[in-house]
Amino acid sequence: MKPVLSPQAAADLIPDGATIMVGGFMGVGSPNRLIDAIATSQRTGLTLIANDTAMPEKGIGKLVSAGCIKTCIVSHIGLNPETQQLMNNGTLEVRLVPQGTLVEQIRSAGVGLGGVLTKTGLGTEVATGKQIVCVDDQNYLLEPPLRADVALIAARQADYFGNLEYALTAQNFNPIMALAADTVICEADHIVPVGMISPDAVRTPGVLVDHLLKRPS
Amino acid sequence: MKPVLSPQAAADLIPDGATIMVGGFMGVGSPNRLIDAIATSQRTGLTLIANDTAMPEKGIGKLVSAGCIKTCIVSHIGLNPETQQLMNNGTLEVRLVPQGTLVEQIRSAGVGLGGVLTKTGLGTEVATGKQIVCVDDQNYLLEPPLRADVALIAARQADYFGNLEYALTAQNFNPIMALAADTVICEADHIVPVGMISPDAVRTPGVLVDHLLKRPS
Amino acid sequence: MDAKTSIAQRVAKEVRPGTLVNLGIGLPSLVAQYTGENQGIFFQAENGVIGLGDPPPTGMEDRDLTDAGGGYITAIPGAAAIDSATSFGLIRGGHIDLTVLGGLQVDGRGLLANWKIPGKFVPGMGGAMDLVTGARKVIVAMTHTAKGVSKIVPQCTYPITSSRSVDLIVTERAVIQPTAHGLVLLEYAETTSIEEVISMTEADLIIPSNVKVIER
Amino acid sequence: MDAKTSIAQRVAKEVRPGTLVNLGIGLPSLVAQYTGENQGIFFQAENGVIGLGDPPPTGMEDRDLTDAGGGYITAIPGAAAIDSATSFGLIRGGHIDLTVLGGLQVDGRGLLANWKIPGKFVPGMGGAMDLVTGARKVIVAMTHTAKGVSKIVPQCTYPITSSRSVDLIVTERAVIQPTAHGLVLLEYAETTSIEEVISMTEADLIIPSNVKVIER
Repeated sequence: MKPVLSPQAAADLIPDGATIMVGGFMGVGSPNRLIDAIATSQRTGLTLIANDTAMPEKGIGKLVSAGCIKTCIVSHIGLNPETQQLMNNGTLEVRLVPQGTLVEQIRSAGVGLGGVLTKTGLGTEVATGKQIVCVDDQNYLLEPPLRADVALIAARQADYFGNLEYALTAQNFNPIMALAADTVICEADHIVPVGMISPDAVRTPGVLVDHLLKRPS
Repeated sequence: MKPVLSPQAAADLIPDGATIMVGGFMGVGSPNRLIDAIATSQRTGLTLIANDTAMPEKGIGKLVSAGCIKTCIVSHIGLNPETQQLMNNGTLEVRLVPQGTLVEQIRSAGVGLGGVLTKTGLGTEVATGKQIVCVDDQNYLLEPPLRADVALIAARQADYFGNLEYALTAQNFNPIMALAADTVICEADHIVPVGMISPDAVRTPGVLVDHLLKRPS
Repeated sequence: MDAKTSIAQRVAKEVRPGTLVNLGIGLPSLVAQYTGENQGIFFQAENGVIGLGDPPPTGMEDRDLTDAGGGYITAIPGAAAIDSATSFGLIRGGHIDLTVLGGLQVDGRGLLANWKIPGKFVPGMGGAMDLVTGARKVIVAMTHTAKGVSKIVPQCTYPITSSRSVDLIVTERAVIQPTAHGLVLLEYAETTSIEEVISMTEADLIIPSNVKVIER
Repeated sequence: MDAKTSIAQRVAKEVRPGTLVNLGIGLPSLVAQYTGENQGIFFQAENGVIGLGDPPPTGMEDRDLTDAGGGYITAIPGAAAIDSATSFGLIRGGHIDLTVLGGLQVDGRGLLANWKIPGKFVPGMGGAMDLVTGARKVIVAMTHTAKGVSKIVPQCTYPITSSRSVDLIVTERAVIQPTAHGLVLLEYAETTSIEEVISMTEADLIIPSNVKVIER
């Protein structure tokens, strides 16, 4: 059985300056109550690893709006003018990574690999200063693993052991991030007793999940 | 809709000397009717990529018994004395690969990566003659991608578009092999009309599957 | 007909039956409306679904079923939901038959720039770098000019998206194919002329003898 | 009590509540019988299940639910079925708290050999190389000798499984901990003596003052 935390207690697990991963894609499939608690707690100096910064005041965008983020490692900020603005005035460091590379960097950390060998980014600005590795006469860009202190993920349904099921496009980065953080906190829409999720339906094994978020009363 | 083939018609897609991947783990989750058809067709000179060679006259073991295999790239042959014997008398070349490396080599080919950076095998016989890559001051063994001409996989249930569901430990290498071959043939226990499998239950998207095996009449 | 519609209609003719297609957000996403039904075409949204359907009826939107732009979608029978690692595995692994993307610039070598205008607007590459590098065929669907300035240039001044050349450029005025010898004009719109296309294109164009009028 | 049972009983005491444990095929798989129930221990079979249960009742075996040795198993409530990439992702990624493996030899540096006897028998490494390299804690469970010859040797003569040293060696006669200074004898069986353990062990042993009798 995994501890079931209040949003505030979960936010308290994240110190200022921590590196966090947050699931979601343009606000879909993000752990919104966890995000609200972190924003309300006024955390500062966080490094954010996520697909995008969503929109202002939506999903991960709230962490940007609340000034929690010092550095973000993301693939897209085009729908969040606030992120653009903070980047331009030097308040927020933005490291842009191709989306497929980003998710594999997270996976490689989570599954104990030394990084990603990809053709994506070769010959572009993204390759600047990076190691090139030749395999079978083909060049690949080497991108290192990416880990976090805490991963904040969202799921459609959990059991109390932490086994997770996702729904449709709310899946996105969530199952991959569950592999790659020291502490994994999951906010699920539903929590059911252990045994209620078929072993074949589990997308994230409960052994990866440290804490569940308490459901709203 | 994907073509539904007889076992013989499926076997005919595999020329002598081809490289094949076959799903299964010690005989569990292997496409047994496809294997029978290949063995009966007396294919020769095949390169086999699989987790193991199962047991004599069981699953993949039948391909060894029938003399179809020239080279096998596997992680384990301990339960098949025939494989041992053919290896010892020089009839069968056996390349042993750590299981986690093998599945990642297949995945890396399937998802367009340049290979696998792993600590597994470092400092052992497995590392002989291979490239070492240093990432963040850690050494990793570089293992290249592994592709096949044809992947022969098994599933619990398919729809006629080729979307696949697996069951319990019959899953093993099957979904990974579906990514990494020019032609993918799936033998499913059940084939249901398109739309009968929930999008969230699909483990192998149908776009990866080229042919389904006709059900026994 | 507006420029976007005419571009989308022409691109739709490039979509082959039984293929897996990724459409970028914005203009490219319109292409799906003009491909015939029942051709076994599966559209991928890189945020995690294979088999996009029509937009949902009002009031029947699902917050957990969206496209890569965050817009509500539906899915067709036979659709599959996948995570981002699988989604980009399909993209990088050569499993996508065709991608249609927007562009800021395409140059004489067929190189695309579509993720950054230095000092002005930096949306980020999202999935574009993986798509251009990994898809079997890449079509750029964009207006021929931006504020009167040609988007087809001798050499990109914005950072490129991939070192892989795109396969086709479709604008409201022309269909252009990048080749080893340069950009070849294949077709021009009936509302314009070859001469006008040449004058509105900053990059050099090769004009073969059999240039056709665009059929939509 | 036979050697295998006594080894399995002693190893079981190393299994902590609430952990994820991988047991190798053969002798190590017996360990599960001696860990207490309701301790939240999850056993992984690397062929694709987390949460192994008791053997199935006769006639209720499922051909699609087996352990890594191909034997029929059941699964407990809360079990998860995973593919081989995920399974070894957990193993290599440090998510397995403990693995218990058999051994052909362990040497004075704590290096294990368990996949190949050159020229004689070559079973292959299966998942062993990943497990020894990736699990947080590695215990070797094996008989002290094979045909009267010590399996604990100064330096492995068979090919090693990993360059990572194992954390503990449990035999029917002794519990031995590899350290930077050498192999330390922690415990010996009540049916034997420290002197006998030393004489049956080809590698040098460090004998601290507080060596204990094995509790089972």
